[in-house]
Amino acid sequence: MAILSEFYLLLSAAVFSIGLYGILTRSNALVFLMSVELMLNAANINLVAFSFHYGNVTGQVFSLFTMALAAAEVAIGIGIVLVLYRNFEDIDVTKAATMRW
Amino acid sequence: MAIAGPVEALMAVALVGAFVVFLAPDDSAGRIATLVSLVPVAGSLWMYAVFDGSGNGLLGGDLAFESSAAWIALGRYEVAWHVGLDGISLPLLLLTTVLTTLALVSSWTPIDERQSQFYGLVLLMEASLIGVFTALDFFVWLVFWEFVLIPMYFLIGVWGGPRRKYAAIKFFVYTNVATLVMFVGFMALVFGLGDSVSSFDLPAIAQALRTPGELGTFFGIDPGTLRLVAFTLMFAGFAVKVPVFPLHTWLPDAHVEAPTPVSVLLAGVLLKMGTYALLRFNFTMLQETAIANAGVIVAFGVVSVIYGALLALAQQDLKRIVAYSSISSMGYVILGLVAFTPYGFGGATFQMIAHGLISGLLFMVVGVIYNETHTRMVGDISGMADRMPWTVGVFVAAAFGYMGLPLMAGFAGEYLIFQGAFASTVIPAAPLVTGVAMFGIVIVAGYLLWAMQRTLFGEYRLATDYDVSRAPVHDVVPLVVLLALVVALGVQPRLVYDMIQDAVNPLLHGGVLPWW
Amino acid sequence: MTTRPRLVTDVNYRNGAAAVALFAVMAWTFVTAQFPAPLGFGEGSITATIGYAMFDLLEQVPDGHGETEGFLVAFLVVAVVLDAALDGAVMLARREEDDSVVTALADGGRRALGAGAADESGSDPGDAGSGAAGPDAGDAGTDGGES
Amino acid sequence: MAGVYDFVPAVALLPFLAFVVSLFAGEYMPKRGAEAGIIATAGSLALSVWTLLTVAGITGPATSFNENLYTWVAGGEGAVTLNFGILVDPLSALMLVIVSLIAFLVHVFSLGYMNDEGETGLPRYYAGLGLFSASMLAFVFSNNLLMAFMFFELVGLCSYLLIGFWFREAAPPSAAKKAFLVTRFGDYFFLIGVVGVFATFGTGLFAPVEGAETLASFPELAEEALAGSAEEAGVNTFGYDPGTWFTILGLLVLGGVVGKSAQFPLHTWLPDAMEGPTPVSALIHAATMVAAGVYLVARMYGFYALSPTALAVIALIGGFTALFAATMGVVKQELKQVLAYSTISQYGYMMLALGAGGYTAAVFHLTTHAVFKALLFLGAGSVIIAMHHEENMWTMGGLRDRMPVTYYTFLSGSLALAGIVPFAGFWSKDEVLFEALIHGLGSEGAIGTLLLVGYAMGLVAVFFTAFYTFRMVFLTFHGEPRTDTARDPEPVRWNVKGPLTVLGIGAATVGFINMVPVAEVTGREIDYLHKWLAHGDISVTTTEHYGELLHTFAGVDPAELGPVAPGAVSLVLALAGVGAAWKLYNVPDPEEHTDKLGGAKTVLMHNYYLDEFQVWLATGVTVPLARAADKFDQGVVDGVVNGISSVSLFGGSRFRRIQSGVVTNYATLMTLSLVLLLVVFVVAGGVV
Repeated sequence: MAILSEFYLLLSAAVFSIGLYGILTRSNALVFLMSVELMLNAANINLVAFSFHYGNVTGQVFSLFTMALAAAEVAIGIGIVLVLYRNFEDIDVTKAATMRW
Repeated sequence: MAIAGPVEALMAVALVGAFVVFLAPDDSAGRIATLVSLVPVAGSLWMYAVFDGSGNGLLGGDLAFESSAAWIALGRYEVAWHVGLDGISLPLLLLTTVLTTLALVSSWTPIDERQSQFYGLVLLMEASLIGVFTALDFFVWLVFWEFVLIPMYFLIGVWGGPRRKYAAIKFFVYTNVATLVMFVGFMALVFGLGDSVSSFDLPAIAQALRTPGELGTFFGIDPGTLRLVAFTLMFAGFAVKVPVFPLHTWLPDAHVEAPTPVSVLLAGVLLKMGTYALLRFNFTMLQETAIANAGVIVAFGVVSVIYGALLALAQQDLKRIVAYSSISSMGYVILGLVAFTPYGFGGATFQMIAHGLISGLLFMVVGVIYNETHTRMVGDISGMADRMPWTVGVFVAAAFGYMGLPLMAGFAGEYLIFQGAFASTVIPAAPLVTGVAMFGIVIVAGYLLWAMQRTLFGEYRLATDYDVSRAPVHDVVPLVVLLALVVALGVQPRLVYDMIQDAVNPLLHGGVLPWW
Repeated sequence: MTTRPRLVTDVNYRNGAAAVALFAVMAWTFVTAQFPAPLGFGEGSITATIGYAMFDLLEQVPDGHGETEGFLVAFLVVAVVLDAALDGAVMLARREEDDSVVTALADGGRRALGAGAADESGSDPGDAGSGAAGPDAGDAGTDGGES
Repeated sequence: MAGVYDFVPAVALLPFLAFVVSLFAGEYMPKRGAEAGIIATAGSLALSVWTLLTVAGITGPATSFNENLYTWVAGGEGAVTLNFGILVDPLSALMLVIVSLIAFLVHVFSLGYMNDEGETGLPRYYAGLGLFSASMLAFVFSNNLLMAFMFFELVGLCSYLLIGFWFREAAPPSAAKKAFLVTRFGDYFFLIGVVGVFATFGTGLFAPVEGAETLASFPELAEEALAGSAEEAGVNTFGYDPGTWFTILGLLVLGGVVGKSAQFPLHTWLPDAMEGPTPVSALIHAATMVAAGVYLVARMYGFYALSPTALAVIALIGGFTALFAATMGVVKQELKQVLAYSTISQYGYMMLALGAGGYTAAVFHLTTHAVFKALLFLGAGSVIIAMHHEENMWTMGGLRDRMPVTYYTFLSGSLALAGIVPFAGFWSKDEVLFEALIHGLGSEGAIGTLLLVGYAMGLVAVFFTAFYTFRMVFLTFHGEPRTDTARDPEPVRWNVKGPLTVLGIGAATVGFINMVPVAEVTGREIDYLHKWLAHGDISVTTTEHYGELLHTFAGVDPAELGPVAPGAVSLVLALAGVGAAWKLYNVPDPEEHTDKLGGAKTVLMHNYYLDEFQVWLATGVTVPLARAADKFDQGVVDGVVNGISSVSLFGGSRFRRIQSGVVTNYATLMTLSLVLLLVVFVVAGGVV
């Protein structure tokens, strides 16, 4: 007996909400990055779950792509965090309030 | 039917001229613009001379200088470039071209900065005004209708008085919202017509609306209610432009802040867009509704007449006086339109022309005095007749023209409206209502005579430190030309009245109405 | 300053409530939803199928091993993107000897160009950036009003 | 048919040409434009006399003319056509001669009054006179109500321009404004009347136009409608009973008459109008423009004769105005003011006559009054020249010996005004009163009584008229000079004396055209004016026809009574008035006896406070109303507009706070929105 899709969805919703919670409550850029990762992975869970649900492997392929893109995003993200720190001596996202200074 | 004709040529001249003037040096911009604008004047006079249209343009009459070209498709509606002239639009076209040229000449003195932009914008406005009075496709018409606002906004906002920004924004937003309201009303009608029409062609829509049973339901609204809703929305939208009480408050502000030549165009031509649209849309397409609600509509007209006149009586600023009295005069037009008699429609249309010329003249002459004295307040000036005899002479003539002195255009317009309204079978208690509205002629005499007594006569006195001398020739020439036109139209209204009458007569026939 | 982790004190719980609300709604939806039983993949290696799919070798996938389609182009595009991201990360992270790249991005080159003049006026060039940005940031923060 | 009638338009066009020439070229003419006016009015006079003679059948066979010459507006499709046309019948021919004669004399007199006094702005003055003459003459020969209204208004404009001629002073512009405004108020009703007449009858013709098809006149149509049914006559009475509706229309038109002819309660402008140059007062405010109102009633008498109510109103207004104005004339100190009130009073007599069915009497009085009142004003002008523009009679005295021509002509005019036999005014005023009396006695019902009331007021006014007239004569010319100026007055030239002499002779003799009592006594047919107006080609504008109408529709009939006894009564009253004035003022050093009137004098000097009342109407009622409207407009109407805009501005400033620039906040909003959206989906069952 396979696990029902509802529980996958529940898990994904939980992960997504945790990530979202992190973004909404914190102002640390690194925490932001990590939270975004959580949300991306919540999406991955869904992809995989529905792949299983419909018996279609495409979802799983896509989750792999997502991971790759998440990696790319993290790479750029960390780079930006570095620059941020260098210019503001801090990685608080609310401090960088102007686009040009 | 040609793809392009003289109408397009006039527009093109004004449009190209506008961009040429934009690039011209400031010193010569005024002259160049005036020269350019003489081409539309000559063109429209030529069109007047060879005019061969007959009947009402929207109701299957023969249009003159008609041209049409398929343009774009919006959904299942074809949008076509369609312009043409009938007996209603040709006089208004003439009014536009003539008044623009005169306003340009009268700008030579007061406009002393950014001339090339000023004159370019005026020409741009002329081009779009020509479009408003000639377009026969709703979409094309709407584009011009809206485009008029843009030059006007800048003309008030850049060259205006101290509160120019407030006035310009108020003008723009007010009239723009009005357009939105009107647009909703009209589109409801178009959609309500369903498959009967497949284009925004105004004649087609007008004739469909006048055919009983063509209008279907739209959005669950039955045809009768749909007519009423659309009529109300369009009336409200156009009433802002006219302007009709209580939607008039943008007008005094705009007039007071606008430089004089712009006021001339605003009062002379832009207000006529409102009444022109009312005639073309509400009173041509939805006659049934207009007749059923004549009592309400006429109340708006009569209240505008009396209320505007009373307000004019309370003003100190000469331009404000003329502005409020414009509200009063345009109220007569509403009265004439709703009468549904030959003289009612004819007189209302004639009054548009007459008021355009006379209010333009009065604004211009106030402007000439302002150029010399730099004040327009009644209390600041006294005895101007001493220093500027000819200008004051024109002022007196213009003021009497405004009061409806016989043998001047204003009397002809007002008299015909009264004649039409008095005999109306549509207006409830027509003789009484007309009588009440006519009291406006007493009040208008009151405030103009009062203002003249205070400013023109008596001992010479001026509160500002300026040397008052006789106005330069180029300031006086437009006044004289306008005065001559006013007198000519008063002595012989048939110069334009015959074609107007020919164009409005079909409004009283056929359609959903029985001919009475 | 950030040498060791500290307990955050400025956590915005009000915003967090939004996330909790979202979870509540989603959870309630999922719990109440009725799903048919999952179809599953049947027999065979899913990993192999994925591999074939990525390289457009779908004819090699045995029947009944889950449906899929070819992703070669996507795979290549993702590869390129990942590479570009790595390059970008490296570029952003690199500390230039003359600071020119980083400062050009960061302060519009003001620090590099105005170095000489700043010395004469005696102000600390290091403060120019943060000093100018600080009040702005503070304004923006108070404007926010939400936090 | 080339004849004099082809030239009738020129009667008005010549002065119009003079207007144009004076206005634009007057500056370069030796007399500053007077030449143009004099030549033009002389031409008009000649043409008018020719017309009169032709109408009399002396110089041509066609004794009347009525044609539309010019289409002003053609409505088509069942709408009425508005034409300009010319109507020449005995009445208009007579009036043309009167107007052009007075205009001509006034132009000549102006040479002395304006040019010789070195006034500036003369081209404007002569242009105004020319335009006035043109408008008035065109008004006289109008053949329909609309054209009449148009020139009626232009006459008002000229009056404004000429009263305000000395615009640099404070009073004349104010008086000009008042004159135009008050008459405009009357014209408002007139205009409604015009519109109403056109809407009712589809025509405004005074008399039928014969042509390919005869165009009926509106009095005829009204007559038909009253005799038969309104539908048959093609008359739309707007749901009223024809009689009632015609009365309403008649009274509306009467509004214009009351304004222009300065009848109570719209008479207040006329005394103020004396601020204008004296020749203007003579031309406009005595002899012609004010006559326009009365002339209009006479012109459409066939319409008024149908309505007993309208007739009674006319008679009562006339009788009351005659008495009312005469009492105010008694206390005035300025020469021209006395004359102004006498003008109002005399036009009251004409109205009384018209209301009482004495059409001929009214026209007769109109004629004689035009002559003697123009004379009196020009005489007053002569005195004013002599007195260096001092008008107060108490500074004059003893001018009799120093300016004999002025004195004797003025005396002739005064005797005529007072109604002393055999001067012109006696015959005409006597006939007015006689007609009022016999119709009052002869008519049944209320109208008879009302006419008798009018007669009584007119009779009392005779005494006052004679009194104030001779008070004026004695104060000005008799006694001892009271100031240095009066001792050594400035001499006047031929251009003043000439017109005075012509009019002085006229004032003594014009009455002979209609000596009814003499005709009655001697049995000789010398009542020429009666005969002149009784017959004519156009039968509907003859007194014979009016008599029938009055009898049939208004129930106004004359009683059998000889003219001699009533004439004697009014003559006795007039002589009593002269005697009283003689007693009080023909002394070397007269006193201000009016002081004895006490409070009554104050009331009379203030013209019964009617001016105050009208000023209060303007400044106490209308202006506050306008202010209130302005406040309402600025506060409420514009307030709503600005309120809407401030609501959106306020809303905008609130919503702007959401745009904090902090990504977290945006994310929160997005989240919340998503939650909301999901809830909505769930609640709506996933189907929207």
